[in-house]
Amino acid sequence: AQLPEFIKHTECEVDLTGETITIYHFGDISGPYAFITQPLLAGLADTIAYWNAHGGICGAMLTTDNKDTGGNPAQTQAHYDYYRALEPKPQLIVLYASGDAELLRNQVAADQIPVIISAGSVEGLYGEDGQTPGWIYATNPLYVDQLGMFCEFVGANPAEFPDPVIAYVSWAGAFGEAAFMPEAIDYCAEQGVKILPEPQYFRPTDTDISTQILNAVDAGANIIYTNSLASGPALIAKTLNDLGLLDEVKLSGVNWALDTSVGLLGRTSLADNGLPAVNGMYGSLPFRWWSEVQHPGVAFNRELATANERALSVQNIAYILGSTLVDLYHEIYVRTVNRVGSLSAITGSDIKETLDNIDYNPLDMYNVNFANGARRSTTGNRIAQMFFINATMTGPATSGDDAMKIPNPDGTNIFVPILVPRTEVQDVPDLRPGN
Amino acid sequence: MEALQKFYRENRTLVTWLMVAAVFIVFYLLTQERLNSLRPSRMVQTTITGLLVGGVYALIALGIVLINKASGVFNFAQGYMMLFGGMLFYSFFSTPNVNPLAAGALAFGTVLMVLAMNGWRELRNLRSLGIGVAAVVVLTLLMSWQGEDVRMLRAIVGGITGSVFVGLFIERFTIRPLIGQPLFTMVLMTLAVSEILKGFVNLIWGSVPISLQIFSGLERLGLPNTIRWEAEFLQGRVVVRTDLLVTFFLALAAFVGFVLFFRYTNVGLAMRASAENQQLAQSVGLRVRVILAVAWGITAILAMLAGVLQGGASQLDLNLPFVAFSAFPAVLLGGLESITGALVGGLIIGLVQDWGNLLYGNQAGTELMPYLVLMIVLIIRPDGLFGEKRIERI
Amino acid sequence: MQAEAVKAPEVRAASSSLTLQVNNIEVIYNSVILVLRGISFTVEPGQVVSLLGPNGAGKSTTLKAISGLLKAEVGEITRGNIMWGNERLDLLSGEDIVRRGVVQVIEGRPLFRHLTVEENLRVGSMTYRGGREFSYDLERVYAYFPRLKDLSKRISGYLSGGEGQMLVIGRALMAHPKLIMLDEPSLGLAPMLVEEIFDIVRNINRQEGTSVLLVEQNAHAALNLADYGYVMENGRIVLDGPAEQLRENADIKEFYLGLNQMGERKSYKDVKHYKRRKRWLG
Amino acid sequence: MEVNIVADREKLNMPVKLRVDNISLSFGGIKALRNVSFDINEGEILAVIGPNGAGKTSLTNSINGFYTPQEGTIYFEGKPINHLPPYKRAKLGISRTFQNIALYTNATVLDNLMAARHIHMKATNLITGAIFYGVAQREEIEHRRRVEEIIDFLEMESIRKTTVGALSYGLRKRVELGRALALEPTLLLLDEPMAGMNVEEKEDMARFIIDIHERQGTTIMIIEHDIGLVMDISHRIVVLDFGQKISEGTPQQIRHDERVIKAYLGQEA
Amino acid sequence: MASNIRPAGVFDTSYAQDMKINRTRTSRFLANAAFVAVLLLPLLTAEGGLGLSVVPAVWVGIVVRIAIYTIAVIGLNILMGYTGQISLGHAAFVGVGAYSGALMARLWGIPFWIAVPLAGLFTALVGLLFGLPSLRVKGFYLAMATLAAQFIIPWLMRYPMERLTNGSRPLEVPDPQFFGFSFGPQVVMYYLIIPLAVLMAFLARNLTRSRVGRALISVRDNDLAAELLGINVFRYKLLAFFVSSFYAGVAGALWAFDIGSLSLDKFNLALSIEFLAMLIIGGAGFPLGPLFGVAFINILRENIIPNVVSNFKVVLPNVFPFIAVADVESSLVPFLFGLALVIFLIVEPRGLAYRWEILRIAWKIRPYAY
Ligand SMILES: Nc1ncnc2c1ncn2[C@@H]1O[C@H](COP(=O)(O)OP(=O)(O)OP(=O)(O)O)[C@@H](O)[C@H]1O
Ligand SMILES: Nc1ncnc2c1ncn2[C@@H]1O[C@H](COP(=O)(O)OP(=O)(O)OP(=O)(O)O)[C@@H](O)[C@H]1O
Ligand SMILES: [Mg+2]
Ligand SMILES: [Mg+2]
Repeated sequence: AQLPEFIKHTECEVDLTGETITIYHFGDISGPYAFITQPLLAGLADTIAYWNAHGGICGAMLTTDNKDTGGNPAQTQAHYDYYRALEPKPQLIVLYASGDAELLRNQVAADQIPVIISAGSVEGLYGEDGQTPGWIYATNPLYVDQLGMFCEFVGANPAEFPDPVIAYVSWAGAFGEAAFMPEAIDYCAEQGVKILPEPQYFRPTDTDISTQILNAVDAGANIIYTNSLASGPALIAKTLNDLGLLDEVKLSGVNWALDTSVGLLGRTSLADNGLPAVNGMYGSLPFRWWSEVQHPGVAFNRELATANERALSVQNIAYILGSTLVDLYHEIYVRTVNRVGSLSAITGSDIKETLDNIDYNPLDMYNVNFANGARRSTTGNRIAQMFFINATMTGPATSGDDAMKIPNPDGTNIFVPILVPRTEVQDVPDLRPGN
Repeated sequence: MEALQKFYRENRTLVTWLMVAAVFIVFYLLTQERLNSLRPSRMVQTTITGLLVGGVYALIALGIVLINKASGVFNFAQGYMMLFGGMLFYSFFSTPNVNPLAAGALAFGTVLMVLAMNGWRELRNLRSLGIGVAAVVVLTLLMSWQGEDVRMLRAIVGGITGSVFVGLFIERFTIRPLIGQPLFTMVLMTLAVSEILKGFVNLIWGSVPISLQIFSGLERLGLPNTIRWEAEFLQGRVVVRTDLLVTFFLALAAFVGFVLFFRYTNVGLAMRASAENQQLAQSVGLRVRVILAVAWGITAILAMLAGVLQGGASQLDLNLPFVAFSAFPAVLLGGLESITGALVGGLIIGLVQDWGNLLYGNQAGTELMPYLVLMIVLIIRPDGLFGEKRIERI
Repeated sequence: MQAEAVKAPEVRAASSSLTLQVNNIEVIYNSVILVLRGISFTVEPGQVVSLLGPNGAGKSTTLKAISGLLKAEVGEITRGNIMWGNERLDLLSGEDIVRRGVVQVIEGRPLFRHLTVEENLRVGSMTYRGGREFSYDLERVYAYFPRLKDLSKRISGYLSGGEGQMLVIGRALMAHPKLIMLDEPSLGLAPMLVEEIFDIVRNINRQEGTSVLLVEQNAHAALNLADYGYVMENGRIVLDGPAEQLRENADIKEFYLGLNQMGERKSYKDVKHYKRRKRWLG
Repeated sequence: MEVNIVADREKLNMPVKLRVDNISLSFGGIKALRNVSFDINEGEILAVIGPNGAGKTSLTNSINGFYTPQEGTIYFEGKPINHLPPYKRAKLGISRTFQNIALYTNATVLDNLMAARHIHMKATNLITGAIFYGVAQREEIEHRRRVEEIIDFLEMESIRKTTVGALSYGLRKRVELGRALALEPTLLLLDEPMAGMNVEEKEDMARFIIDIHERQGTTIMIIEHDIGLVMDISHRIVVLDFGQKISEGTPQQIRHDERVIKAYLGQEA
Repeated sequence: MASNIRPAGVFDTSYAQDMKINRTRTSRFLANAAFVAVLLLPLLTAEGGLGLSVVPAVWVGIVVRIAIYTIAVIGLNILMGYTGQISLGHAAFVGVGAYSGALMARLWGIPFWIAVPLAGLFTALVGLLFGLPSLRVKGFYLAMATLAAQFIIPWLMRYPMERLTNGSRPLEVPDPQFFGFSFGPQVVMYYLIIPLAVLMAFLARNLTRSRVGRALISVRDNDLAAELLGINVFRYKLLAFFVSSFYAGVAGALWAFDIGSLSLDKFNLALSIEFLAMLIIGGAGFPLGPLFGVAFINILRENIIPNVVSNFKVVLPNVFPFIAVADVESSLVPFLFGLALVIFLIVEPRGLAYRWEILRIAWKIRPYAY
């Protein structure tokens, strides 16, 4: 069996038939990030099955070894201790949460285990001073850089955003607070965008956040930026809708915010035009997305998801991350094996060497380039908007009447979200401290 | 130090009130600026939202108080019972055709647990067996009633049946064996039960958030999503969410129901007696096990109600139980034994949270203020606002 | 107020025709401490039976074994059985035993401390099916213990020792027992009340036909009241007989009635140390 | 009545150990004590009797500092002690037993008694206690010896290591007495120490009390309902009724006091 | 309250004998053997100097963690087991210790061997503050007051003190240095932490069997009587909070230096609950309780449950089609953990240490049953 044409791997020079390569990964599967991590696992599982059916990595079969932290850092530590004590020691580990990366940063460096993480906070990747790269690499642009790029976009579109003032309304915690850094505030000010000095935080379990939203609005905000996902952006949109502020305040967020889950959870808070209140939300889109059907990588993912009967809620951003991760693994291992000569001889630092020189597009969905200097996260990003598809599936719906509505057993309608890029892929600014 | 201690002993009330006054003055000074710059609409809005959100806390608190009244145990599992009830409700709510076999099994389990409340020997009683069989049949029919229109009814029956089952199950197999053991063994037991419930819910319903659309029917009843109120003096708009309003009134209704229940039956008295001293209660002939079982059954229903309302107003996911951490201070604030206390405590915590967020930001309202207020109240009233006074007699 | 002065309630179902039979029971605490080593006795219907014995003899344990309270105290009946009529009490749970009409007044006056006096009484009456007569029963108890009436709205946790004792007895009466087991009813009561208590017990026994099993350190009063008596020591019954007979027994006279050889009360001041030796050796 | 006391004291030529001066105590509307005054002389055994709820325990509690009388003063060895917290009064040498047994249920008899040595074991503190060897151990052994003496005296050898929770009512009463003695008090307050005992055991207890009194010269205040016993062992008796002192005097005087007979003794006496 | 019932049957003939920690030769031998075994452990791993590979290296980490947890739980034992004050905020105090230790090293360059006890003292003071309500607040109300610590302290560290603590972001801890000698490698930390843990346990044991300990037990069993019999109850409650937080602080600081990076989320309620579980499973009020509990829960969590789960992973979704594979792992871990606790509490509510005592006595008085 052959992999599709568009996947261009380095040629194998060593035959690994009969061996196995394990993808070690652990993170919060059952806690607040479940909406993201569950599809991630699905994407991994589907793609691994596919890969193994198509020759594996140079003949080596892929397996996974994973654990759940439930969002509890004590568990993170316990699981890490388990992994680092394995024999042979893992050569590469995948993590999901910024908090976990920050916690383990020094330890993985001491144990010489490189880590790939989908999220990215400055501290996890570069330490407190923002200048010391560790052993952690991110497949997303840094959160603070994403905010910077959004400001660029806002500053460049004064007609759409007159007198822009951004309020940072987000979940509390490592992930939620990650983008709110002085560097971002300064950079945005340079772009002519003001960020309110007082961030507003809420918890994933909060029922009502009208106080936080009104605080932001009273302070003059006309844009809300959020570093939350799934229910987070949906709740902000609902609150804006309830308060009748949908027209005055625009909603935007991190790459996780532009996601199917938000569309699904936000389906019942309908604005006056009959569409969910999240309609029109801005955000980062560093990957190709499901609605770009012509793209071969997206098509590949679609086929995979369909073949495995994945629900609509699973066909989201994290599924894509899972599938591309497997492809990235393939490339990393082929390159390293080619250089080292055998699978058993590979160490963590060999993998690190490969990562330090890599420039590759996993499934052609985004670019991973750590060869260009000291940056340890991807840099390509687009600003996009979330809309809902119309009944004829030709484009965004303009109102509830022409939208495609799938009836749900609970009596509501599901609207199908689509993402519309507003910019071309471009590099995010580098807003690490000390730059 | 000695002199200080002596002074404190002699002027305890004075010192306490001075401290409280100091807290209030600091509070005022800290917030004066912010308060003055607020539009009246914000204050009204925050007060209303706070009260409404407090309704759910009150409901959770009510369940905890009930268990405590009946057994002297603080039920830390309340949050997870909420989650479980909510999920169960969701299953019946969003599945148009429930498998009659599953419904039958659930009904059977519940009826069995109810019959065996006081011991399995009751099953030998033919009369109660007959009633039991009839109950199983009726419940099964109700729960597997097909169709979209009876969704609500089906869900209510199913949710209650399932919750009662779980409540009685917990009581029977985890609480009852520990009768007479130290307090914190019981505390740990309820925490262990939480873990089991969490794992179980995760296993059956997965960990991806579920949106429970119970309030989507409001629109069809002609109720708007929000009620908006604009007036001159408000200098702005006040918005009331209908779903929260409904939640609030249901909580109130539950409260009134309880007050009446305890007023017109002896059960309340029996509960208090057996909570205080189970052994003694047994020795005067109270059926402590039945009392305990009834309390857990009712509490499970209350938890389900809270779970459904909270889940409906936000969403159902594994984080839902954390709402209970706002209800815990509410329970203690109101007083562990007091139903009124649960209501008042819930509302106060709701208010405090929202006002805290209004005045301070930085999560101060949600995380800090409830417990800070609790500490202050406990220093003045060690038994909460309406709690029974601890009897110190030697 | 004298008990006789109370208008006698009509004789109701409370009067019992059942016999309590304790057959050779053995009780072990914590599965290690053997406390009762084969105790047998009988309480005929309408009889007053008194159990005497030194501290730690196992009197309370015997009562707990009958009333089923033992189970809650990690105690266990390992041999023998307890019959109430034709039913085996040792197989029933504590609350069922109460519902059969066998009620124990526990020593140490345990109260529902957070409840008021009246609520305590109300709890006591809950198992009695004819519960509509609550206010009548309440009046009856108040008539026995007028002090309780004054205190009826007080939180019982604050009662004085003796007041608590009255309440405990009153609470047991509310359940209309067929067999009432009193564990040291006179404990902590003022002399006047001690007499009254025994009057009350006699009253209940005579007028309502309630059987009485009495554990009492005031042997004088106990033997005056009882029809039959048993003396326990170290988990065994060492002496038994009709009350009149026991009263005449020399040992009983010395150790339980505090009379000297002449039958006069001796002074506590004159107690000599030889007693210690005697006990040690004996 | 006042005159009587003074005369008595002069006769016995004993200083006042504890003076209760006009104390009143109420709980909300409930008056537990009303203007009660009396003295306990050094080295005497004073009995306090009265009907149930008369305020005897409340009186003990007030002397002990558990209750704070709203009015009046309590002098111990001539000094007012009203302002002292309970534990300091214990340090002065006031010790007691409780009517409703209040032992440390989950500790052994030995530990109960050792815990009462607390106020005398001054050398052991957080640090020496943690190091243990040396100072603390020496002290431990020394005080253990004293406790063993008490155990010996009260004939509790066989239950030394038994957890108090497993003892019968009567034995617990005895442990309570032991614990009170372990404080080495100069004033011992006994609240119904013989409730629930048969005559033989009461005799034992009476002997213990008399022994304590004779050997150590401890001043004792005893509350007891067994009037015969009270008459036998006490030097003087104070009678309370409804929170008021209705009589005071020698056993002989009390036995024939009309008011006492009416309120307390009944026709028996 | 927690029980300290010691089964009958221990007889001694002199005070000195009564006072020994290890009463018999066997138990002394066992204790010494265990200590030596623990000391030798790192040498037997692949990373040890001897080049042996008898023990998996992961055990070094596990034992260190057990030691650190044990120190923390000993603190909790003093507060709960001996003094009877329920605490649901112990993790917050461990957090205070960790952060204060780390900050001392970061800000002022205090060497870690001074920073650890100082952090303990500082935490003890903070604990004292939260112990103040214990004067009047009791039972569950006090449990809530300590739960308040679990919310208030992290909040304070997260927002108002963000400058110092980095708020929600991690805080790096400098490598422990001892006169210029780095303690980076885990093995070195091992030889530092283990003896320290033994010492701390020893001190706690002594404290609890001395005058202070008996005062604490009196407070637990009957605070009213204790006050009337010469024990300054408030002082001892505060003392219990003080000592307990001191232990928590030392544990936290050790943890900080051992791991090298701190995050606030770590010291959350879940950890407090875990401490509680460890104490009760081990046996509250028994000197050996903390060690038993910590070891048991660690082994349960890290060895037993993962093994069971990996077996179920394949089976469950096959049997029940509605169960997703991805959920099995995340759901079975709490489920089994909870189940184990429930079963344990029902079978032995007084904890392992209680069972241990009974076994010991049964062994000694064999062949008699009673
Ligand atoms: N829960 C228990 N666990 C262990 N032993 C017990 C328990 N309760 C009582 N005992 C023991 O059983 C024996 C008998 O106790 P019991 O209370 O029956 O005595 P009693 O005759 O009522 O004495 P008293 O007159 O002092 O009340 C005593 O030696 C006591 O130590
Ligand atoms: N803390 C309190 N709160 C309210 N009332 C109290 C309190 N303490 C005692 N009392 C009341 O004060 C009165 C006197 O009680 P006290 O215990 O002193 O009586 P006593 O003389 O010891 O009686 P007894 O012989 O029955 O033990 C009683 O009526 C009691 O109910
Ligand atoms: Mg007894
Ligand atoms: Mg009294």
